[in-house]
Amino acid sequence: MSEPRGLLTGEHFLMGDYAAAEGAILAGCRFFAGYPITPATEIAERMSVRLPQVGGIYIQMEDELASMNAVLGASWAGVKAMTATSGPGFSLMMENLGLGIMLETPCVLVNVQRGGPSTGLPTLVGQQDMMQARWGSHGDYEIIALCPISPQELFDLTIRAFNLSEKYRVPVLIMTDAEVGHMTEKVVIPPPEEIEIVHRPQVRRGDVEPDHFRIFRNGRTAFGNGYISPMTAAGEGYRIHVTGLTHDERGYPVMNARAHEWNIRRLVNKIRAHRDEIIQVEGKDLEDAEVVVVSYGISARTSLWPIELARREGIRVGYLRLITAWPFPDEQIRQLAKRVRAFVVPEINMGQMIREVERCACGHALVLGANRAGGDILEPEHVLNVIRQAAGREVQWERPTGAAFESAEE
Amino acid sequence: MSEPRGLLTGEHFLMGDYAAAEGAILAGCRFFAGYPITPATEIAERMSVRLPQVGGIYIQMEDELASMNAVLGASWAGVKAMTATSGPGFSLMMENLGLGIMLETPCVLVNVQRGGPSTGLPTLVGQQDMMQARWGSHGDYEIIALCPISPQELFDLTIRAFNLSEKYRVPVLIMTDAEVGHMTEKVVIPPPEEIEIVHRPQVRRGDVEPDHFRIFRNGRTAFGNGYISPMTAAGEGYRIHVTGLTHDERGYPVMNARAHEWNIRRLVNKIRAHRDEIIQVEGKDLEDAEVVVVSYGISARTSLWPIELARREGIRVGYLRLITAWPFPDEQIRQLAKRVRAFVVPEINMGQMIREVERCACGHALVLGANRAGGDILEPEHVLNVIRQAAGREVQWERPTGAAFESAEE
Amino acid sequence: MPEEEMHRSERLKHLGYEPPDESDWVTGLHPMDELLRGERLPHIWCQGCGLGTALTTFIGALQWLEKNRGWDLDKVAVVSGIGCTGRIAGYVRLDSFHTTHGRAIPFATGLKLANPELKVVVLSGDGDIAGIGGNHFIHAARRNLEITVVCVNNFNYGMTGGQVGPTTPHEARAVTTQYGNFEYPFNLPYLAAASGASFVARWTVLHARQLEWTLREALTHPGFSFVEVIAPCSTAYARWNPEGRGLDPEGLGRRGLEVMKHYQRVGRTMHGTHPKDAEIRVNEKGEIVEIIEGKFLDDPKPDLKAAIDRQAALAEKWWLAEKKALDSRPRFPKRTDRVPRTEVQLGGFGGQGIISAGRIIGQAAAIYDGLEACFTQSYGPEARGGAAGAQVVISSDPIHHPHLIQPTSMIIMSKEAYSKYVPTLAPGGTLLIDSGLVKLREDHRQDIVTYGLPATQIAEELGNNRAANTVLLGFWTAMVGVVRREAMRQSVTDSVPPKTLDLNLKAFDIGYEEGLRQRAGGHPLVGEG
Amino acid sequence: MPEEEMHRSERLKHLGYEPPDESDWVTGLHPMDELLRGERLPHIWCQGCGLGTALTTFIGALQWLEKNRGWDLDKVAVVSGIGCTGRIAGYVRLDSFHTTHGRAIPFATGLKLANPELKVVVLSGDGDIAGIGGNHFIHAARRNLEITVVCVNNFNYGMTGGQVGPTTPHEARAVTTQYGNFEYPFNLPYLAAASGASFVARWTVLHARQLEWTLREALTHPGFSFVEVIAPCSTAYARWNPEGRGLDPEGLGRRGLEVMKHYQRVGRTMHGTHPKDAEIRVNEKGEIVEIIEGKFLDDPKPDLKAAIDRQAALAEKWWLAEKKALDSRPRFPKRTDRVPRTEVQLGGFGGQGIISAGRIIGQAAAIYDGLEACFTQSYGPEARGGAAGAQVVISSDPIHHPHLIQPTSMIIMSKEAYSKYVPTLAPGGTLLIDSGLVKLREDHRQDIVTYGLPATQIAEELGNNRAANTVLLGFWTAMVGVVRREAMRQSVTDSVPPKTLDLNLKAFDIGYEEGLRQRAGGHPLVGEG
Repeated sequence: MSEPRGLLTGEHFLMGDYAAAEGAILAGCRFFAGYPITPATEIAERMSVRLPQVGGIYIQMEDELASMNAVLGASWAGVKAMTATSGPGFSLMMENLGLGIMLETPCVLVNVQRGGPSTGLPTLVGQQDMMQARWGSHGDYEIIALCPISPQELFDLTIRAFNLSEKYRVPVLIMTDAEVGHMTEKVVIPPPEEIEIVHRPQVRRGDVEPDHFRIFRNGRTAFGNGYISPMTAAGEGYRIHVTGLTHDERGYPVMNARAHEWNIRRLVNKIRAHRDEIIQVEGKDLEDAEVVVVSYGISARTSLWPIELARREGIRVGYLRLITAWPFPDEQIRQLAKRVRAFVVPEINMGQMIREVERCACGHALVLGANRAGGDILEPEHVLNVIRQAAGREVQWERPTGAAFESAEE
Repeated sequence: MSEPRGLLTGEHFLMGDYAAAEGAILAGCRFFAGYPITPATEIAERMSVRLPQVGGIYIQMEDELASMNAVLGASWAGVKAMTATSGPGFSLMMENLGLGIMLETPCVLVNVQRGGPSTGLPTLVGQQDMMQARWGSHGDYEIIALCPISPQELFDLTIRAFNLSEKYRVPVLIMTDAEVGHMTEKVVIPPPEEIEIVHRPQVRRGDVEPDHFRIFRNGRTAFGNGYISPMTAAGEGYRIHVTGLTHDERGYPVMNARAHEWNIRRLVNKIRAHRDEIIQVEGKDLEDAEVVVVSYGISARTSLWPIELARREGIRVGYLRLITAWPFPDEQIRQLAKRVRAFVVPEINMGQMIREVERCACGHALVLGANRAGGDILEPEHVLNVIRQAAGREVQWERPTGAAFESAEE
Repeated sequence: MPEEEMHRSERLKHLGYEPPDESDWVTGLHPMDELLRGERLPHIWCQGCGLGTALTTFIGALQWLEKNRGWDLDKVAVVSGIGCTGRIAGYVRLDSFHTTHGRAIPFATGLKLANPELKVVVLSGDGDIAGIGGNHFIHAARRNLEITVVCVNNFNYGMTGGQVGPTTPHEARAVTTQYGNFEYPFNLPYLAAASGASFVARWTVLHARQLEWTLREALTHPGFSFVEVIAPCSTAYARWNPEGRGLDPEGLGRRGLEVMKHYQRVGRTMHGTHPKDAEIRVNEKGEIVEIIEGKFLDDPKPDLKAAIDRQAALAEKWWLAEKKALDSRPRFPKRTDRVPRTEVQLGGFGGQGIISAGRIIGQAAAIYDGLEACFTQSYGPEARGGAAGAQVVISSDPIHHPHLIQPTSMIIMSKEAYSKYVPTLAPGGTLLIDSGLVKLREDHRQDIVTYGLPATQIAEELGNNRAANTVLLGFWTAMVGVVRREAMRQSVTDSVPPKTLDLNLKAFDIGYEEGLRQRAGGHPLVGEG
Repeated sequence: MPEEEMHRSERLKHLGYEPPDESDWVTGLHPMDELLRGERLPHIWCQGCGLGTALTTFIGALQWLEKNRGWDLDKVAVVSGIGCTGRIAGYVRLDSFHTTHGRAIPFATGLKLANPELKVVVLSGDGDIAGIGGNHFIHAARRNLEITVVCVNNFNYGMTGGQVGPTTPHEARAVTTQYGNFEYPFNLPYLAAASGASFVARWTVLHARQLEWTLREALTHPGFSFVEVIAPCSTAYARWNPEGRGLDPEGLGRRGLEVMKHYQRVGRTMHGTHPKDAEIRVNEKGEIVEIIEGKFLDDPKPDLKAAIDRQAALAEKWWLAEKKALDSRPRFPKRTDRVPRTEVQLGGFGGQGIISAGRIIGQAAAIYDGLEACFTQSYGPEARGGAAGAQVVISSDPIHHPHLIQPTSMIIMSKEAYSKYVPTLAPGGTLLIDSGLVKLREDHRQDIVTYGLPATQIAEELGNNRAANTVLLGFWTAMVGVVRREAMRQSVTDSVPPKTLDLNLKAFDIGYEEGLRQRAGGHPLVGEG
């Protein structure tokens, strides 16, 4: 059943974090730099055992700043690379996520979200870093973020994350959570030949006259297309230079507004121009829906039950799951908003992605959140009652406010 | 003209960064921890000379992580404290900005924005960290961010930032930029008796029976009110405990969803419940406006000229300046949206605060951005033409795209 | 006092090292065009800055290695951080990476580990490497990965205008310490050595030739090598301090030269001095009065990558064992019956194998019975050895809600778990207890069916009390009937250490038979059987 | 080999220190209720963990200091980071701060500097202090601020389940180094000493009494003190490694005890050993075979706060000088004329005082002429000594747009600035050049008015060529007439070093008179006068 190169083809009962590690290995990841943090540590642990089995390198760095940079370094050596963390480490990675974006470096970063801010609830679930995923590093950029709902999807989307990352030369985020990361379910690992694996367009020694090579380029070239430039690796003889400073096609620093416009528009447009290829949503029963539940990750999964209950009550409920949270599917929401009565957005946070739904709904549809601050998944009754409210039905349940809590000892 | 305690009462021709330092000193700041970074370094330089003159402490830390933490430590010693940085350092401060929020620690953080992402354009202007200011640290929270348009306002708003910070027990951000920070203009420093200075509600030795004291509390108490608890300092005899973990009223860790709900709702509601007190906007000619320019910081200032030009063309243009970018003035925009044709949002970024305007406009008014990636302020013609477009007039100017730029050497 | 040259390694001769003639110092060599990005020149450095010399000695060392040691310079990568020195990456015609402030070393670590063929050199300044990047510096030295770190120390943050830095002498002036530096500086060679660096040296740029020789050595050192290069900052640092103060403030070149003369006066070469004694001494005004220079440490020890490579064989062995186990897994005929959502709670204390038992149920259902199964653990603030809980949801349909709503069966192995979980069991549900460990309360629920067996005692009798959970798994399998016996047995087989397999299967079977017996007998401890 | 006790300081006796009797070791003292948060107990630590001892020795030391040295424990603050040790902050009844991972030390730095009355102690683990927090650790040691850092080293990241850490021995096992640790560990006392710590010690928790004595010393040490405490991690580290492997995996207490016995076998007290030799030696399996313990360094040097306090007098002197200058500023009668938006460009190279001249114009307009004035500088990628540019906008109305749109006058002092800026001058605008430095091009613009004077030469003749900018300021004042002469003279007075004031005023007046003359004469170099 297993595969000679160290791949675990077959069916396995795997923890979500482990599934992410196996997805990475199948996607060709051969470098992992990490730092212990609950609830993402199991990804590192799995990688520390598995990577040496497939000829890869696991290194535990001194902190998350270093992990993120080691991943960028490994990627510039031509090796697919990943790191994994949770909230506090995610914040520490923000500075150098920006470097990865500026150097257009393929790599994958998994955030197994827990309750925040600060140290918060290390072992318990949250979906509170969704806006940070989009806006957490200084400066302007676009990012890709994927939201799995199960260990199987953590496996599948980790492969997709590497593929998108390699294709668009951009760090890709997997925004999972403590619930999915620590859950164990069946994961089917297909034979490698059945999986599409994308490798970055890579210029190798001798491919191009070194003087003619440009590490950043706008427009179609023999190796890249659109806004995405072909890449090369250290040691291939191109004597490249790259910098976190605003730069030109050769990667040389150019300190003016014109160069900045060129840089930033390219970084932004290479994602925006390929929205249709990148954005992935799962829709169900949208045709005749009066209310659409828009959600992602564990909250999308748990909303399926209240949706079922609401349908039994005769409410026509549709389901739109954001597999990619970023880029946000503006157009899909805009179109739906014109024909539905309301959106319900369940999230384990105080209302993050709901702001995007509000923005895109343009006032055409009511937008209601089903929120809790974190520490546990949403209760079905809670979501059901917001659906009822959205449909104009009577609400039969009091939403939690936390106001009653005064002290742990009371 | 000057003041005996080391205050510079009077009129001065001051660089914006220096004005921030003087504002801090007048507000009672007696601790600054920083790290060199263009274009914020001058704040540190000024503080390093001035603080020892007023009995304060300047310390240059090993990095921005340390600066942010030293500021929190100083604040818990009962001293008003500040740091200042720019994009890359701001990213590094995000982890411990979260700690400051969780421990409800008064302090002020100045971000003199430059072009990003990554190292970007160290010496040149950007307004690209506006969304990061709101969402840059992991977990859920609310924040206060102020946007000055001149050295005088950097002075004034630094004082206001300290006041808000002390009142609401929350880190307050000053989101200025390289243009305002490095500009030199007249700054009037009033005599201290003319300035309102707020000190945190502070429980001192003997005020309360230590066993009855609660460092975090919901609801009205003798020292705080609403969601804001009175504070104390180390050494006052209360033997307090505070933690970045989810906690109870005494500050003790409590690892469950109920405690998290209580914590996060308090952190969020203490700002949301006081929106009207905190939010500050400057409105002009809004009554009969067909188009309203919504902007902040240097872009608000520079938009006054194109607004004047547009009025000369007969367009009725109003002006709404966000002095507080966060909390965002949802209600003001919602009300305006119902009666204006369009909003124009000039920003030196690829469109950040415009998303909030879009969200609040609810489809009632057209929302158009005037954007450039950074490195220079917006050209008056650019903004003028977007105003024309918003008013349904003919546009006479081509907006820059950066697409033409291929290489610095071409 | 250690003698000069006392610590020289044998590689010196191999590297073409000749004893330096102190009278023959040069401040810079010719630019070497093929290793410079001509299109980027002129550089941004001030007149009188020491960085030109640092750059040319580095290039000289590389060219020497290319010519005399056959190095392929396509395989040399330079990584730098932010600051004046950091700009070197933009001038050398090598693969070069200008990263973020302080982060050159971890970037270099990733580059080198991912492609050990590369020779990776970090070139950066004192603020970058020892200030913001200090943690990466000490950890890289500790790991002893074969990279070379060259730190050009000009005693301040030059690019931002001359702020105090981690190497600014005590009492020296900088723009942020105009009253005098109240901090003490690092001695970088000492710090590097204490962190684990196996090659440590220092030169001022005055000794360009010796610096180049040392760089040749450092670059070929099999481990982490560190070279501190002391260089004048003619614009910022020299402006404030005795070495350059009072000179024509516009004559930057002149100031730089004066600082070089100062180096000539205060420099003292002492090869082999322990780094702790390799001081930069200052007087009470912060003026440098002695700089110890030389190669202080050259002590090869196995580099990180060599240590990593040693693991390959063990990893291969583990993989083969894993593969063999996987390949030997049987397949079972498909189930055709439909299983409704079934929730199982397991509870006990750490070490009883509660988590493991939950996982075994889930794996049996998911892998061998073709059902959906979702297994989760309870985490709490408890330390290890405290309470342990496991939950399994089993169903033929997709499991939307992964948590238990109301469990229908339960395996309980401790008093605490009994108190915590039993109230949540569905009316009519099945409670299985280790009757040797758990006593029923007087007001025990009558609306559930309770069975017990002394699992721990049975396991002890079999020879290992850790098999108690397996006894209860067998008991549960027979009693609840959701997962097939052969699926459970196989899942147990997959999960226990091979040498305890027979014992565990026996334990399972005993539990199973006991389950069948009690169920058939219909005599629960409490409730209707 | 240094002799035991050789390095003991005189404070030993004062602190009630008695030579330890090795046979009389204890693993823990009684809990001291008044210093524990009873409501928070039981603690979260595992059986067999060394943290209980670390906590009680710390409390013991504090109680001794309270009783014997009159310490007010209200003034003791504990700061910790994240991890098992980090939880100590939650158990001590002192002001206690449980911060973020690795950041306890900078938090403590802020606390102590802002209130020097406090005694601030950092208690945290090896991963927290030497892993993620390593940079803060070495910098705090370097600064020698009087805080005490106690690092409980259990050789791994315990709270997250036993990952490899910065102190894990080479070849030891951890959950992320199951094939053996390929990294080398830090020797923390050596690292602390190399960074600048003035008090360095290490004890295992086996030597609880010695540890308590050492903590008394560390807490009263006038500077940065560091104590490493070696403690068993019975759950995670001991599980994988020879010290605890093979023991009943559930007998955590037993495992902890075995590790303590191991400490007894391998511990070796060597006071005064240089930290570089204070090794923790391991064999090829990663098993610890020797732990050097004792107080290694106790070498008081002035603490950071003392150094800061020395500055107060100098700061006061500077402030008084500043105040005097400010108080002596004259007030000028209000202007009543209206000035339209006026844009001035200044250009030259670094060192000519271009920036300073621009600032002087702005200050004159804003402070002494009551106008709005906005002054900005041009930054570019140039190094110092390169191009310099300054812009001033002056107006009676608010200045919305701070950049120049089209300057109406210009002061140009270099060829490069001439080429760069002159094309942007408004038609009819006034160009003033240093005619000794700038030659007009053959195709010089005819639509502007160009005046020149050899300012640098004039300044040289006055005795200081740096006053050339002042000459041109006088020239511009007369020529352009936007800012009043007395306002400019006062602004010059405010801006130049007092000893060059007379010279600068003279330079200004020469320029001014020359401006009046040339303007009256109506003989520009080029254009219509």
